[in-house]
Amino acid sequence: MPKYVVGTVDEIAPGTRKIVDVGGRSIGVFNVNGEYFALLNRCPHQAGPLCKGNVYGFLKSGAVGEYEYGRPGEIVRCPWHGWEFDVKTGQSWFDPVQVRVRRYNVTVTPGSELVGVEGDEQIAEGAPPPPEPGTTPAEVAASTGDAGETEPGMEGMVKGPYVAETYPVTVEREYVVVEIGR
Amino acid sequence: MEQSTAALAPRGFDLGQPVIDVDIHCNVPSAQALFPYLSAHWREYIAYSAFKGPTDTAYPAGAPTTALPGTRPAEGGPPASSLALIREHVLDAWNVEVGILNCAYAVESLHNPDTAATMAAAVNDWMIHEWLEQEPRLRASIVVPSRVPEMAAKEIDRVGGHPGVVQVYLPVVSEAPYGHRRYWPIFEAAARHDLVVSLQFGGSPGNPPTGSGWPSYYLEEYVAMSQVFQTQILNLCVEGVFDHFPTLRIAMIESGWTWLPSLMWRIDKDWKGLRREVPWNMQPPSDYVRERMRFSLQPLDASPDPRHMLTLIDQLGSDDLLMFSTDYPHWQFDSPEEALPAGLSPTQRRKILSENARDFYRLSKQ
Amino acid sequence: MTVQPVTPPVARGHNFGQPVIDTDIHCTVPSAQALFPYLSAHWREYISTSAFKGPVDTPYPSGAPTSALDGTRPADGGPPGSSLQLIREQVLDAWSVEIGILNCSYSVDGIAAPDTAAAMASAVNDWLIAEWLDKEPRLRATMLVPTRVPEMAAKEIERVGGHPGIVQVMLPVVAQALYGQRRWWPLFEAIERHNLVASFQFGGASGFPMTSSGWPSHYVEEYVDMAQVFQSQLLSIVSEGLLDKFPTLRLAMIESGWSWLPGFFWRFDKVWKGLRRETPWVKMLPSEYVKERMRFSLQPLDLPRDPVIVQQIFEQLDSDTLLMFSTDYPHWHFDTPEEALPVGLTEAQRARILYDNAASFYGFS
Amino acid sequence: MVVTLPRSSADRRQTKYPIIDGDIHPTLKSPRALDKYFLTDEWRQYHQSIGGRGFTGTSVPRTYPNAARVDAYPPNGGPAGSDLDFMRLQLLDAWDMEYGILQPLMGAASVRNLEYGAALSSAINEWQIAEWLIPEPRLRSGLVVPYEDGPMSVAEIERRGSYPGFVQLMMAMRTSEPLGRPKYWPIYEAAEARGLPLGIHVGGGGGVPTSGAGWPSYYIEDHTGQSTAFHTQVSSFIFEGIFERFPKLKVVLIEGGFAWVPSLAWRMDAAWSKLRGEVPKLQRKPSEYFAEHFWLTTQPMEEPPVPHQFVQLLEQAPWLQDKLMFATDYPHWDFDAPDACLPDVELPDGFEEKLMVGNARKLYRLPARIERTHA
Amino acid sequence: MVLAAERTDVARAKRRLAVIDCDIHPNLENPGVLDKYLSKRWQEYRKGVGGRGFAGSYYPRAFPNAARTDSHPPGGKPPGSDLDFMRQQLLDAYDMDFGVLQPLLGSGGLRNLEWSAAHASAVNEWQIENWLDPEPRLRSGLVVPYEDGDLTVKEIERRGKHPGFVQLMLAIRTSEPLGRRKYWKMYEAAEAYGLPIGIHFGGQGGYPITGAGWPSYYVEDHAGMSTAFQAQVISYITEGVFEQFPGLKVVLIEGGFAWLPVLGWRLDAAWRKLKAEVPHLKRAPSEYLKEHFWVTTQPMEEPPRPEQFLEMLDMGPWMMDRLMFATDYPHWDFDDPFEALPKVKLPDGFEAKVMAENARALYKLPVRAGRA
Repeated sequence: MPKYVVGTVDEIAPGTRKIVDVGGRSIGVFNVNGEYFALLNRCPHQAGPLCKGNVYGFLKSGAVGEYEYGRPGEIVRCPWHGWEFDVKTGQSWFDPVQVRVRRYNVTVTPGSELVGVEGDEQIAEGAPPPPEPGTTPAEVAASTGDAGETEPGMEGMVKGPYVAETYPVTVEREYVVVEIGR
Repeated sequence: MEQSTAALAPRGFDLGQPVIDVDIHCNVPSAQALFPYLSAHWREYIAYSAFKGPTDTAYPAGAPTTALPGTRPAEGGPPASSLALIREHVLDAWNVEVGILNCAYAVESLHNPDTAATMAAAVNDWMIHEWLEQEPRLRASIVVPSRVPEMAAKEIDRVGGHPGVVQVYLPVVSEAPYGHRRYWPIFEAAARHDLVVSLQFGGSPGNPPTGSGWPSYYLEEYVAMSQVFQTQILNLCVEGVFDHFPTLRIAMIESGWTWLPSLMWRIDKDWKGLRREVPWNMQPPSDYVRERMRFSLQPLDASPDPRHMLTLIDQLGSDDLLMFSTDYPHWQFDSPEEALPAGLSPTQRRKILSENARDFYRLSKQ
Repeated sequence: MTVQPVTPPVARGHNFGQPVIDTDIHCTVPSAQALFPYLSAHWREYISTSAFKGPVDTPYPSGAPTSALDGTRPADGGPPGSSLQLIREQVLDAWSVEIGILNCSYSVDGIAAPDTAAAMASAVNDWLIAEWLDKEPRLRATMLVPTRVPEMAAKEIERVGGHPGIVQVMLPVVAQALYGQRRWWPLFEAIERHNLVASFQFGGASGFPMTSSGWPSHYVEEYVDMAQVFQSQLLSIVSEGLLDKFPTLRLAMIESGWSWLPGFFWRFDKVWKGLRRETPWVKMLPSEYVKERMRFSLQPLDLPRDPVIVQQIFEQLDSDTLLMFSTDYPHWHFDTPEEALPVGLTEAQRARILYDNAASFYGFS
Repeated sequence: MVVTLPRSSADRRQTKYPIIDGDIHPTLKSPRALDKYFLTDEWRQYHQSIGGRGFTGTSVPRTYPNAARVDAYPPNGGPAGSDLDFMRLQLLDAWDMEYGILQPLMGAASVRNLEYGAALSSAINEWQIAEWLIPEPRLRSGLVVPYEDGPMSVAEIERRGSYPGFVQLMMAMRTSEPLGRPKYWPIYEAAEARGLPLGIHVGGGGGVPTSGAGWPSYYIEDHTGQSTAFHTQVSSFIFEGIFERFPKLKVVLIEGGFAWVPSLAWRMDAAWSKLRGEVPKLQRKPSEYFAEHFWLTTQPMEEPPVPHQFVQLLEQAPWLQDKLMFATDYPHWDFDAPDACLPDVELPDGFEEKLMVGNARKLYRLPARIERTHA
Repeated sequence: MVLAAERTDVARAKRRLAVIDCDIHPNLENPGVLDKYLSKRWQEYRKGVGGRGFAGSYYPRAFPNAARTDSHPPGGKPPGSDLDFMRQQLLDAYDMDFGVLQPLLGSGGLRNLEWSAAHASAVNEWQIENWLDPEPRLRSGLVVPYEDGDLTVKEIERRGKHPGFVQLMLAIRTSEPLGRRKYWKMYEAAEAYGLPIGIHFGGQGGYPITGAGWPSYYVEDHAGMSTAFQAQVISYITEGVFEQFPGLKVVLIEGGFAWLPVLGWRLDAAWRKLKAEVPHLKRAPSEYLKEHFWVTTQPMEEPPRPEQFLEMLDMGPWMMDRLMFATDYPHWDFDDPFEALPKVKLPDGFEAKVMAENARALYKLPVRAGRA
């Protein structure tokens, strides 16, 4: 299960997100109150750059004229067409089962655990190619079979001089690591 | 267009006694100013959506009538958005005993009923905290979501009890005339809290401001506004509102009033022949006007011949109808001396400057 | 060149080999005098001495070919749809109607004075009960309400809504405000409480133009445009959460046409996915609300007589329960009785449309 | 707030055919950006002082500022759609477009002072030429006309109608009267004479409620209702006999969708078959005028729950295959992506190419593939 | 009947002033009467779809046809439909010099503009044949389909030269404010033909009849009409119609007049501040008001104290030359030529001008033989 370092912890402050290219994908990494979540930057509807959308609160209503507002910052709304997705699960608001965006596990890892071992090649090849343009929601949903499960943090990770794309890693800092599922 | 007002500046005038100013405008500087009074959902909605508050205004920013030069606060923001300036330009300059704030925040132009109700509530809380509680000489008219009378009544119940709140603000241009039974919940709530209901210049319900559609120019719209007031007065008189709510009082703000005698002649004449259609009208409509309605003094729309103004006041058939107003920051008179018609009797003068308003708004002697 | 106006065919019935429920039979008030037994002395005097002789607006110009089939004008000279005798012959018997629902498009909504509107609505309702329902067991009726004042409309529903023959309430689709809006809640609250159906019907005299770009020149435009007003109302009903507010409320669209529904569903469902935050109380696809809670009278078909297309539309509607048979008597929509149904219906669809859908929607046992 | 790596893989996408985008919205960098294009000082001053008084109480706040995609704001500031370079990067180059047709939405005809509306139209047209059409050869546009006044519209057509960058007139769909009414005929006469189609875009506002039953409460109603409002205009054009009077007139319906086309055609024919005595000007079935004189842009794309129902739609009105023209509506939030908006289903042969490029080339007389100005 | 006769004798004894009645309403015996003046196609149309106006704008009059209940001609014809009876009850009874007709048949308010034009032409032909030709004392307004400029100009060119027509006839409630450009073709033609624009109470334009939506009662429709007149006056002046057409004259019929002077003041006050918006105005708005508008008197202003009528004249002295008497016969709000004016000493010459001479001058009517 290949992992990619996408940035330092302080680089993605609470309430912000960072969009990165890893394993041939564009992925949005969100910091929700200190917790990190990653979604494919590609809306299942028309493949819009989902992660560039505004983040909103979760909005329900018990009755006409009532607005039950909660979980601020946990809903990302696609910049094209305004579909709402839960940053934590990738599920859409209007059809959580059928329409979801792929999510990835994110871990925070101290630099000390990342330095000094071989093996970045295998990481690159671990990544599946991005879905074809024009993929239907159903197909994307299917391809996110593992979206729900959480891989135990560091398992299967090969120690190494861990350089993902642009990241020289040093011991002193903490890093955000995204895990690309197969 | 500026040069035409260059000579002017907001100047006050000592009228020899404290006055009650029934028409001082205050403006919300920006939607952000209301954030302290809005819930998280509505703050988010305003931040992310195209909605930044009502876009319609009865007072185009660039129109000379809208603001006297010098009324724009140094810190920026629209005229009449600074308490300090209003103290300086109005309360102190005119020796104002009590001044009534009117905030023309066009919630009636918002079709989403919850947005309208929420913004109205925020404006009212803003007025209470940032104006009334800062300045004892001020009173306020509350803004209500008039499109949905039941919700408007709720808002009146929410803040109508505040001692600084003396009146309800209804824009005179409405979707239907206010006498319609649809609007009665508003009057019921106002009566319950012994508040005056005021009809004020402007309104953006979506239907045209004249009976024959949309005029081309602001000038037209501005002048034609007095016809809308006439429509509302006529309607309120015949629909039975005053009979149904025996303590209801209605103020016409910035309506003009020189046309009032001719209107009363016309209604009374028709009432004599047609009253069977509205049998609950047991007295001539003009009686309702004199007993239950009051008018802000400005704009005078004065005759070049001062005698005519006295004649008209006489034709009103009562000295109780007019209440002094500066209509700050709007440009209604060129020099403060013109704020009052010339040649009033001492009694008329006293009544117009303070007594009529004091009685009507139930203001105690300060 | 001048085109000779078309003349409508003679009213004829058809036996479908099974009893039918006709959800749209128009009956007409012959004259204000006919309502005198149901009006108080004051209103009788007002009508006799004033210019008011009943509403002047009608969605069906008396001379328009669409307004009346040939042979529907009673011998006594009254307007088509004013004689129980003829309706028995030309509708109930001719189409082997087991239950027929009367719709009286008497434009009380065009009367500005609220008390006049209320008095006329009550009179028409009492007239419907005394002179139609009490005399003909096969008939049910749509009651009128003074829509311009919803509270008064609710009162009228309280008054006669309990009558066993009254099954629904007439709401002209062209109105002063969209029916989803909160000002109408008292009206729908009363409708729901009496377990009546709210029916939106062709026409309306609100004083506002019936299109979003003002007043069209011709009746034929007005007639075609009416379908858009129904669509506006559907948008409003769902978006405003009327159906969430009143969980057992049912709505019938009478003479709305329905072949526009699929495209309308696609658009509305699509936009809801992106904009639902603005109306968070709307909890499922708009089309699902419509399929669950609304039904449509069959006529006018506005559909080619092509079995392939008919089945395509049914597939796109994704429901066999939406449509209810109607003759729309005395109006002219089809030339031969056989054309009263779309072509190429399956047996099941046919039975549902002719009887079952209306029976279960209106709760006829 | 968003940290973006240079050139994310989401930014450039491949398509099967060249693309002509029938609906792109340029906007002003700032409210004052138009001032210098007014033809007279008098109107420049008016524009700066009172400005446009429209039909108050008729606006509905969009779900996003300027109804724009939040990812469409130029990096160097300014509103979405105000920066040509960014538009190239995000749209014209990203999908390697052949042409794009501009639709400036500035309500020039929805102001009540008609003379000001005319002055505003001229300014907008000059701004389009100077800041968009000249710098970018792939762009074309609609000539903005103050359509609520016939003579003034004709004057603007005579003033700028022959500029090659303008391929149609630009009007809005919500008007003061149904568009078939005589007050608009002078415009049609001039348009027909110059072979300019009428481009009618959603929006506008003529001072009448946006539904036959008054004002809706929510943007979702306003937005969805836009497409139904087109039905009225189509039936008005047809029943008023416009196409008998102006047989060469072409009408492009922009951003109104098209799933409603068959049912409206059926309804018009049904009504006309009985009421034609009222409209003797009509020589043919309404649906024939519809099929012959109307073009429609695709965005917002119809999305039936089952993709093959899209094909059924094309069967019900086969002529649509020659009349549909692709559009993105860039930079608006309901943008359609050229490579991802069509339903995932077997489409009729040649349809996709006609839709993406062929029909627009023909209608607007655009030569195939010009040389790209920059790589 | 008898009553009218007696009244006449008393009247004759009472005064010698000439009377010109500027607002008389002729009526059709029945709707079919118009067919004679309609083409086959429009006859079909009338019987078929017929006129579609603006649904929902109906305020039932307090009396059938809004008529005096004593004005129904013998034989059950509708009020105003019988010339002899009109002569007897009005023209002879008050020994009138002239009467100006105002047929209220709604031609201008029909949505199908071609039908509106055909209807207007028919009404004009009907007027000529049944009223103007038989009765030399009668004049009338040329009915025009005013919502369409071209069709209106056509009708003016067709019949505008007939000596019986002394003005155009419009209704006060229109689809757009009357100063708007869509009406300018009409003004151009009217000015060229020297025909004043007569605008009568009523009409429908498809908008709510007030700036605040739809009222509930006829009393509001009726009393509120004066506000509709005010809005149109404002439009005429501010849109610059009189700068464009300096020879144009406008007659306001049945709108009252006490509101005129004060409206002039309000216009001036606003214009002083907003003139930059309307650079086409070369003079103060009240100047146009005084120069271009004539006003009929019915329904007469009835202030609580008669001398207030004089106060009103003092505010608008120019009205001396602009007011023209009208009865509104046969309507219920009829003004009696001998009783309508307030019982107070009026300015010298005022009565003569108002009762006849202002109208005589405006409509270029001859002095009747045998009158001083």
